[in-house]
Amino acid sequence: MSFTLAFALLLAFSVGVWWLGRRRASALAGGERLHSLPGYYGTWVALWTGIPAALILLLFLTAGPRLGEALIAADPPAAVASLPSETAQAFWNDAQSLARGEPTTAIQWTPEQRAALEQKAEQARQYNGFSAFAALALAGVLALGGFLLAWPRISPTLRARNQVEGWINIALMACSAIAVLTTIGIVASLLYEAMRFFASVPPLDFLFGLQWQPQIAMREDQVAAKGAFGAVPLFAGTFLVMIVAMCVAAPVGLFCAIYLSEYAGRTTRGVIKPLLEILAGVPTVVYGFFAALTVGPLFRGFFNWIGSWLAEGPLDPLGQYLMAVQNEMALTAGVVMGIMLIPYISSLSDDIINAVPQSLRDGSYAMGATKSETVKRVILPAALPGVMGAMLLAISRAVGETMIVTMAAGSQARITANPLDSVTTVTRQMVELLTGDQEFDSPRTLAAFGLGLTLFGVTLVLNIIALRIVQKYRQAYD
Amino acid sequence: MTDARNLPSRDLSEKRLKQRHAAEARFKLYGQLAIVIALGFLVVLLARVVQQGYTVFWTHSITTSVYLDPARIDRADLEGNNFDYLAAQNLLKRLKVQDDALGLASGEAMDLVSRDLGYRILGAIKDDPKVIGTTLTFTVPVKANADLYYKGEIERSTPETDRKLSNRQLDWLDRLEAEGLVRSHFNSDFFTNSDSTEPEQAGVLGAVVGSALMLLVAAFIAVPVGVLAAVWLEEFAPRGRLSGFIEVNINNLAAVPSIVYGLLGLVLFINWLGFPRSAPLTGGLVLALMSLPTIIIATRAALKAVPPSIREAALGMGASRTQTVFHHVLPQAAPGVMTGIILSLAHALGETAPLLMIGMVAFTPGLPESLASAASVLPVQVFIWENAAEAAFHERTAGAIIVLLVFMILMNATAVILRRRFEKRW
Amino acid sequence: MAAEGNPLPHDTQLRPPAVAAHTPVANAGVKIHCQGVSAFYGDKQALHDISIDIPDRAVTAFIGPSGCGKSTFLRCINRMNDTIPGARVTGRIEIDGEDVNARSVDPVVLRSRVGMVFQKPNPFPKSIFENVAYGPRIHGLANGKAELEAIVEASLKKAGLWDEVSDRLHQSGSSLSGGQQQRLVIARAIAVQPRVILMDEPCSALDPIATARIEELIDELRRQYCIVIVTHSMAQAARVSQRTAFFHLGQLVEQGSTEDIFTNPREKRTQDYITGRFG
Amino acid sequence: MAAEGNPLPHDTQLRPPAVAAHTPVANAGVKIHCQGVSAFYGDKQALHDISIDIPDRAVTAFIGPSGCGKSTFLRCINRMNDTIPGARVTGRIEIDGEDVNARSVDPVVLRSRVGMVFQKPNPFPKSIFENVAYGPRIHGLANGKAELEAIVEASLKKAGLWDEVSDRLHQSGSSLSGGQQQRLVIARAIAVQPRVILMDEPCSALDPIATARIEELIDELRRQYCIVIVTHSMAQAARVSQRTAFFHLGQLVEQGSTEDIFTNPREKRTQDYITGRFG
Amino acid sequence: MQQHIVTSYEEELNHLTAEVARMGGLAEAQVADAVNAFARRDVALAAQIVERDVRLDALELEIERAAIRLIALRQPMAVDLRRTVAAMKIASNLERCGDLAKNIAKRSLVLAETDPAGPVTRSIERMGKLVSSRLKDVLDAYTSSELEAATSVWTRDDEVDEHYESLFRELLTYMMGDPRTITPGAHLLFVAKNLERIGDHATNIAEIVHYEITGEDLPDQRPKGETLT
Amino acid sequence: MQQHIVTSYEEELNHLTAEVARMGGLAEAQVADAVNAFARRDVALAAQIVERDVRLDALELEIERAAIRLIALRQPMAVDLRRTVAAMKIASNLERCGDLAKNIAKRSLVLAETDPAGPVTRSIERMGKLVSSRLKDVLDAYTSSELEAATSVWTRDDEVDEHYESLFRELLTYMMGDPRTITPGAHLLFVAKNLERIGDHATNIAEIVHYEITGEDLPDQRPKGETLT
Ligand SMILES: Nc1ncnc2c1ncn2[C@@H]1O[C@H](COP(=O)(O)OP(=O)(O)OP(=O)(O)O)[C@@H](O)[C@H]1O
Ligand SMILES: Nc1ncnc2c1ncn2[C@@H]1O[C@H](COP(=O)(O)OP(=O)(O)OP(=O)(O)O)[C@@H](O)[C@H]1O
Ligand SMILES: [Mg+2]
Ligand SMILES: [Mg+2]
Ligand SMILES: O=P([O-])([O-])[O-]
Repeated sequence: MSFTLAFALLLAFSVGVWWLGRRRASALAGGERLHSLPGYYGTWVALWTGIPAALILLLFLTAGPRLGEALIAADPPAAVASLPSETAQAFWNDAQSLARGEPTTAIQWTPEQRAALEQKAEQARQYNGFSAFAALALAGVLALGGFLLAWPRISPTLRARNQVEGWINIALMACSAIAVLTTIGIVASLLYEAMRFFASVPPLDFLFGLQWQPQIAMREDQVAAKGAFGAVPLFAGTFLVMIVAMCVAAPVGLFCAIYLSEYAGRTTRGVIKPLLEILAGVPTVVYGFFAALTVGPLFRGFFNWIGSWLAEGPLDPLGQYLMAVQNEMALTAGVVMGIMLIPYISSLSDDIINAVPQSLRDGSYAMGATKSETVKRVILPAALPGVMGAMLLAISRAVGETMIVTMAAGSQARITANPLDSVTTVTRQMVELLTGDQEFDSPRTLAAFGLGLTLFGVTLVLNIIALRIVQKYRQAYD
Repeated sequence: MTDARNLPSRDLSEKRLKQRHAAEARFKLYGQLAIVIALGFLVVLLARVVQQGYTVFWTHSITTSVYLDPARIDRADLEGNNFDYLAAQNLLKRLKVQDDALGLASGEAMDLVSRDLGYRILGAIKDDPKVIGTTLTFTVPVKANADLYYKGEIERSTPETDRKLSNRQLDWLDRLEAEGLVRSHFNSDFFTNSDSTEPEQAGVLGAVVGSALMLLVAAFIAVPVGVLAAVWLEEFAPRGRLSGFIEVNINNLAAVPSIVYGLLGLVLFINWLGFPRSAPLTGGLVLALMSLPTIIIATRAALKAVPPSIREAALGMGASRTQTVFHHVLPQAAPGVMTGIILSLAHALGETAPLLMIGMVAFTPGLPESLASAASVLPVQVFIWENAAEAAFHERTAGAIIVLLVFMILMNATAVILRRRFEKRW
Repeated sequence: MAAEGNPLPHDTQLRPPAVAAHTPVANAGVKIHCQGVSAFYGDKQALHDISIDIPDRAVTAFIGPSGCGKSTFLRCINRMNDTIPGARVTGRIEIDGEDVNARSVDPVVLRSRVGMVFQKPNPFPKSIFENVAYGPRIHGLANGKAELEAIVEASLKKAGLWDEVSDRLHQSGSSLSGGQQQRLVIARAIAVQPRVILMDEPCSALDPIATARIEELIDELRRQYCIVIVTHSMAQAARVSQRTAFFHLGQLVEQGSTEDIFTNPREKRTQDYITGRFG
Repeated sequence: MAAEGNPLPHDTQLRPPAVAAHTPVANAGVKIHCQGVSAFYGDKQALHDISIDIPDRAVTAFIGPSGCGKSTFLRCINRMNDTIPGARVTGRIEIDGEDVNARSVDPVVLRSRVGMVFQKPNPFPKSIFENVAYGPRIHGLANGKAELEAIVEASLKKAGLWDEVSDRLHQSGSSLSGGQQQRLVIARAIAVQPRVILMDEPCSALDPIATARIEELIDELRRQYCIVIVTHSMAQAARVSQRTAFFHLGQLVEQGSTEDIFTNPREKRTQDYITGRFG
Repeated sequence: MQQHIVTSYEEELNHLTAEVARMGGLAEAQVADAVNAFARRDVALAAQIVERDVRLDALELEIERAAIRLIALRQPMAVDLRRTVAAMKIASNLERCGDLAKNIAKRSLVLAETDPAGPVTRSIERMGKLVSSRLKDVLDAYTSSELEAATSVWTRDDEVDEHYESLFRELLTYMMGDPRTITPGAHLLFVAKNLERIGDHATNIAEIVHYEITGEDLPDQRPKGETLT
Repeated sequence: MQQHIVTSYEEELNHLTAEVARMGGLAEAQVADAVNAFARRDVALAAQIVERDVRLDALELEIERAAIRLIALRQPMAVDLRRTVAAMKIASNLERCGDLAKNIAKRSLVLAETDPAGPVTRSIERMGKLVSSRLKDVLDAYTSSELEAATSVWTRDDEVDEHYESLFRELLTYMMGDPRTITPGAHLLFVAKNLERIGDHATNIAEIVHYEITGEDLPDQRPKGETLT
C-alpha cells in the first residue's frame, strides 16, 4: 500500500516539477531564444526527478521480497534444518505470511518450530519494515536529488528536446526488446524442459520412433521403453489432417480471393468480406465443437450409410470398414480445419492480389483480354510467389492448430494415409500430456516439451520460408 | 496481308471468341462457388450452434411447497440434513404417490428438482429458525433432464433404457405441468451463475468475468508495448542486420502455434517465476505475449501506410523524428492501429489452447476474487462443458459459444466500422 | 526473318465490307467519327456532346486543363470506361464506320483493335518476349512458335526497341528503363495489329530524353496508325501532332490543324489556354 | 490586421554575427556556398565534387537528366539525406557562412531555416490553419494565439493563398486542389521564416495552370528568399530562374545565368541537353 | 486580352513592345529632324542626327536579343509569339529608317555647302513631312494595336511613291538646267530616294502590325508603288 | 553537332536551312543576272529577272512562316533558336537583295533605250561582279557554317564601298560632260547604289551567320563603308 502511495506521490511531485520547469523555461524565453519549447524543459526535469526514483521503487518491489527471503533464510534455525525440503519450504512461506499478517498454512508446527517461526517472522517483519523505509527514503532522495541536479541546468542552450527524445527512444527500444525476449523465452523454456526429457529418451528415438505410447512411461519402475515416445505417428497424423485441410482451404480460399478482388462489385465485397472475417474470427474451440458434435456425426452417418449399402455386396470388406467408421477421424478434423483456414488464405491472397497494381489490369484489359485471362495470365503469375507464401503460412497454422484436433481427431497414434481413420496429432498429444496432474519429473509430462520444441522448429522453418517468399514478392512492386 | 487470309482467320477468331467467353463464364462460376461454399460453412456453423444452443435461454421452474417437519430436522447439525429428500417427499405427497420402502420414488423425485432447493431451504432456516414447522413455498429450477424433457429433447418414444428419465418420472413431470406448478421463463441464471457440476445451475458469469479480466491484463500489457515497439521498429530503428533480425523474429512469433505460448507460460511464468496457475493474471500475460507480435505487425502496417510524404513534410519543416512520429504519423495511423488491436484482442478472447497449458481447465465455481485467483474463461468453459458427460451440458456449451460469438462479433464489427470510417485513400 | 508484319493474319471484324453508304464520314481519311458523345460518372457529366472526326495515319492531340475530360473521352473510344462502375456514355462513336457501342461489338475484340498506352509504363511482370507475345497469344493471332516470334520481332522493331533488347528478350520487362518500358508497352499494343493507338499522357512519367524518344516513335508510327494522344504539355502536342483538339470543362472548344491551333487559334479560350492566360 | 511578417520574432541562430572574416564567399549576394560536395549512397557515388555558389534573393534552377543527382544535392543542403540510411555527404556546404554539416548544427534547426517543398503536394491531413501553424508551434515562434494567427495569415498571404482560403481555414488541407495544396505547402514552409526554400520538382504533379500559378508565386518569393528549384522542365527552369546549373552523371557540368545557359551555353553537353540532342 | 498568369512574362512582353515603341519614337524623331535639318540647312541638327543614330542601332540589337531571350525562356505561343517576332522585325525596319535618316542628314551637311535649291528643297520637305507622318501613323497603330490605322497606312503607300516620282522628274529637270547643280542634284536624288524607302519601311511595319494582330498576311496585290525611277 | 533525338525536328531545322540556302542561290542568280542584263543590255533577261522576283518574295514569306511554326511547335533553344532566327533574318536580307536586283533589271530596261555608257558601264559591271561574289561567299559560309569565311566577307565590305565611291564620282563626271546623259546617269547612280546595298546585305548576312554560330555579335567597329556619297 505504501508503495502505491509512494508512486502516487512521486507522480504528483514529477507533475509539479514539470510545471515548474516549464514555467522557468518560459521565463527564460524572454531573454534569449530557447533551444527547445518550454514543455520539453519541464519534461526533462520531471524525467530526472521521476525515473530514477521510480526505478528504485520498482526494484525494491520486485527484488526486495526475494532478497528478504534469502536474508532470513541465510541462517536456518535448528528446528528447521532437520525438516524435509518441502516442509522447510512451507516453513519459510509461513514465516513470510506471518510477517505480513496473512493466514498461514494448515500445518501444525511443533512448539519449538512455532517459536522459530515467530522469531523468523519478526526478523522478516523487521527486514520488510526496514527495506520499505530504505526504498522509500532512497526514492525520495533520488527524486529530490534528480530535481536539484537538473533544475540549475535549465538554460536556453540546454538541448532539452534532444535529451527527452533520447529517453523516449530508450523506452521504445525496451518495448521492442520484449518481442525478442519472448522468442528467447520460448526457446529457453522449451529447450530446458526438452533437455530434461531427452535425458531420459534419446532424441533419435523420439524423432524417428514409430510407437507412441506415453502411458507406459507412467509407471516409475519402467524406464521409458524404447519406441514408447516415437513421435513419427503424431507427425504423420498432423500431416494427414493438414493435407485434408489444405485440400479444402486452398482452392476455396484462393477462388474466394479472386472473386472478391476481381469480380465482386463494391457492395458485394462490402458484404462478403466482413462475413468471411467472422469466419476468421470464430474461436477454434467453436470449430472444435462444430467438428465434434456436427461434422463428425454427419460424416460418420454418411459413411456408415454407404457402408451398410455396400456390406454384404461384392465390396463387403469395404462396407464393413465403413460401417465401423467413428466420429473421430482425420477427415472431420481436416475438413473443419480447412473451413477455418479458408478466410485466412483468402484474406492473405486478397491482399496479395490487390497489391498487383491496377495499371497491370488496365494494361491487360486494354489489350483485349477477358477478366479470367487477365487473372490467369497476368495477376496470378505476378501474385504467385505471394500466394505460395500464403499457403505455406496456412500450412504452418494447420500444423500448430490445437483445439480442432483435440476435440475431433482422436487419440490413436498411428501412421496412416486413410482420412477415415482416427489419428492423433502433435498438439492433441501435448494437450493430453499437460492437462490433468503434471509431474514435472516424469517423462510423460516432459514429452510435451519435446513435442513442443519439434513443433516450434517445424513451424519456424515453414514460417521463415513463407515470410521470405511473401516479402520478396512484396518488394517487387515497391 | 492478303485478303485471302481474312476469311478463315475471322472464322477462327469467332470460334476462339466463343471459347474465351465460355472460359470466362466458367472461371467466374468457380469464384462464386467458392464464395457460396465459404459462406455456406459459416451459415451451417452458426445455424448449428444456434440450433443447439438457443434452448439454453429459457428454462423451467417448479413451484413447490415444503412442510418443514420439525421432527425431521436436526437443529444441531443443520447442514447435515437432507432437505432435498424432504422436499422430494413433499413433492411425492403432492402427487399423491406412495413412496416405497427403499425410498426409490423419493430418490427419483429428487432427480427432477434442482439441488438448489435444498440450499434454499437451509438458507431459509438459517435466516430464521422459526420457520421450522411451517410450510414454505419455493420456486426453483427443475433438474436439467426434466428441463430437457419439457423442451422436447427427451422424448417418451425413446426406449426407457436409452433415456435418462424413467417412465414414472415422465408421468410425474407431466402431472406437475398439468397442475400448473411448472413454468417456463427466461433463463437468467445462465448469465448470473458460474460454473457448477449441476447443469441446470451452471452459468457463464464466472467465465465472462474471467475472460474480461484476462483480456484487460492482456490489453494493458500488449497494447502499449506493442504499439511502442512497432513505432520504434518502423520509425527509429536503424535499418540493418539487427532490425532485420527483429523483424524476422516478430513475424515468426506471430506464426508460432498458440499452444507453444502455453508451454512458455507454463514454464516461464508458473514454474520459474511462481505465478499462480489458472489465474487471469497468468493467462493475461500469456495472451499478451501472444498478441504482441500481431499488434506490432498491424501497427507497423498502419504506420507503413502513412505516406512517406507526410514524414518528409514534417522533417522538412524542422520537426524532430519524435515529433514527426507522435504529431503526424501515429495519429494518422491510429484507426489502423486500433483495428489491429481490436482484431488481435478478439482473437485472444477466443484462444483456448495456451490456457489449457497453464491449467485453466480447473473447475472453478464462483467469481474470481482477484487477478491471481483461479478463474475460468469462456472458451475454456466451452471446452470443459463440451467434454462433460451430461447431455444437458451440450446445450450449455452451445449457449456459451453463442455468448462468446456475440462478444467476438461485436469486437469485429467495431473493427470493421473503425476501418470503414477512417479508411483513407492517399 | 520474316518481313515485318507479313505473318500477321488480318481480319476485318471492325472494318466495313466497303465504304458503306450510310457512313456519315466527312472525308475518306477519317478513322474515328464521333457524334454527340456525352459521358457521365454517376450523375456527374464529364463530357458534353463531343463531335469530332479523327483522321487516319496522323496524330491527334487532346489538350486541356486538368479534369476537362480528355482521358474520359479517350477511354470512351475503346470502351475502357465499361470497367468503371457508374460510368455511362451516350452518343455515337464509329471506328471505320462501325459503332463501337453497338450490341454486336464485343469490347474484347474492340480493345484488340484499339490499342492503349497509359501514363505510367505498365509492362507485365514477365519477360520482354512474353509481354509482347501476350496479345497475339490471347487473340490466337499466331500459329506456332515461329509465327509468334516473328510477330514479337516485328512489333519490337516497329516500336524501335528491337536493337536494344534483342539479346535479352527473356529478361523481365521491368528491368528496362522507364522510357524503354513505355516503348515495350507500345510494342505490346502494336503486336495485336490495332487500327488505332490511344495514348493517355504517355510521357508524363518520363524524363525529357525518354520523352523525346517516345515522341520520335510516335512520329514514326503515325505513318501506319491512327494515333490519339492526351497530353498536358502543349509543347508536346505541338511537336508530335498534326491535329489538336482543345477540351475545356468537358466541352470540345476547338479542333484543327496543330499549326493553326498553336499559331493562330480561332477561339479565345484556346488562345488563352495555350498562351498561359487562364483562370 | 498586423502588417505582414511584422509579428514574427526574428532569430539569428544560423546567421553569423556579421560577415565573418573567414567566409570564403565569392560575392556579397551568395547565400549558399558549396565546395567540393560529394554524396554517396552506400558505395555508389551520386555526386562528384560539386562546387557552386547560390545567390540570395534569386531563383537558382537545377536541371539535368533523370538520376543525375539534382535531388540528392538539394537534400544535402538541408541535410534531408541524413534520414536516408547509408547516405553520406562529404565536402563543405555553407549557408550564410556556417557549415551545415558542422557538429554544432542541429539538423532540426537547420531544416527550419531551409524550407523544403516536394514534388507531390504533401499537406498534413489537418486543417489549413493547423498546417501552417505547425511549424511556428514546434519552433515556439509565436507567443499566444493572436500571434500565431498573424503568422498564419501573413504566410498564406505571401503564398498567395489567403484570398482563396481565408473563409475556410478550418477545412482540411487535402480538400484543396493540387495547385492550392502546393501553395499551402509553400505557405507552411514560409511560416517558420526560412532563409532558403528548396523545391524538388514542385510542379511536376500539377497541370499547366496550377504550374503557372506556382511559377508566379516563386517569382514573387524570390524578392525575399533564396530559392533553389529542381525541375525536369527546361522551359520551367528558363522561365522562373535567374541562374541555372546543369547536372549530368553526378557532376555539375555548367552553371551560369539562365539566359546564358539557354541561349548560349558554354559546354557542349549542356547545349546538347537543352536542345534535345542527348544520349 | 487577359493577363498572363505569370506576371513577369506579361511584363517582359510589355517591355518588349514598349522598347519597340520607344525606338519608334526615336526613329520618327530622327526622320522628322533629318527633314528639318535638310530643309533649314541646319548643320548642327544634322550632325546631331548622325550622332544619335548609334542609339537606334543599339536599341535594335537590344530588342532583337530581348525577343530571342523571350522566345528561349518563355516559349511564347500564338499571339504572343507573333508579337515577339513582330517586335524583332519592326525594330529592324526602324533601324533602317534611322540609317536612312542619318544618310539624309549627312547629305544635308554636304548640301549646306552648296547653293540652296529653292523649290526642289521645298518639294522634298513636303515629301519628308508626308513620310514622317506615315511613320508616326503606323507606329501609333502599332502601340495601340489598331488594325485599321495600320491598313490605312499600307493602302496609302502609293501617295509617297507618286510624290517621289514627280520629285525625280523635277530633280532631273533641275540638274539639266545647270551642270553645277549635278552634284547637289545627285545628293537630292538620294535624299528623295531615302524618303521613299522610309515610306516603304512604314508600309512594311503596317504589314507586320497586321500580321501581329490577325495572324494573317495582307493580300499580295498591295498598291505597289515601287517604280523604276 | 549531334542529331536531335526527334528526327522530325532535325528534319524541320534542316529544311529551314535548306530553304534559306535555296533562296540564297536564287537571290545570287538574280543579282548576277541583273548585272549581266545591265552590262549586256539584255532586255529579255532583265524582264525575266523582274518576273522571277515574286519567287523570292514567296520564299521569304515561307521561310518566315516556317521559322515561326518551328518556334511555336518545337521551342528551339540555344543554337537551334539562333539558327531559326538567323534563317528568318537572312531570308529578309535576301529578299531585299532580290528587290535591288529587280530594280537594277528595271533600270537596265530603261537604260537599254538610251546610248550605251561605255566605260562607266564596265565599272559598274566590275562592281556588280564583286558584289555577286561577296554574296556567294557569304551564302557558302552560311551553308557550310564556316565562321572564318563569314568574317572575311564582313571585313572586306569596305572594298565595295570604295568601289561605289569612285563610281559615284565617275558618274557625276560622266553626267557633267553631257546634259543628255543626266537621266541615264541618274539611273546608273541608282544601279551603283543598289549594288552597294547588296554588298551591305551580304555583310549583314555575314554578321547573322557569325551570331548564329557563336551566339555573339561582331564588334561594333565594323570597317564602316557607308558614306554620304
Ligand atoms: N472514375 C471516376 N468517377 C467519378 N468521376 C470521375 C472519374 N474519373 C474522372 N472523373 C471526373 O470526370 C472529369 C473528367 O476527368 P478526366 O480524367 O477525363 O480528366 P482529364 O482531362 O483526363 O484530366 P487530367 O488531365 O487530370 O488527366 C473530372 O472532373 C473527374 O473528376
Ligand atoms: N536512397 C537511395 N539509395 C540509393 N541510391 C539512390 C538513392 N536515391 C537516389 N539514388 C541514386 O543516386 C543518383 C542520383 O539520384 P537523384 O534522386 O538525386 O537524381 P535526380 O537528378 O533527382 O533524378 P530525378 O530527376 O529522376 O529526380 C541516382 O543514380 C539514383 O539511382
Ligand atoms: Mg487524364
Ligand atoms: Mg529528383
Ligand atoms: O536596304 P534597304 O534600305 O534598301 O531596305
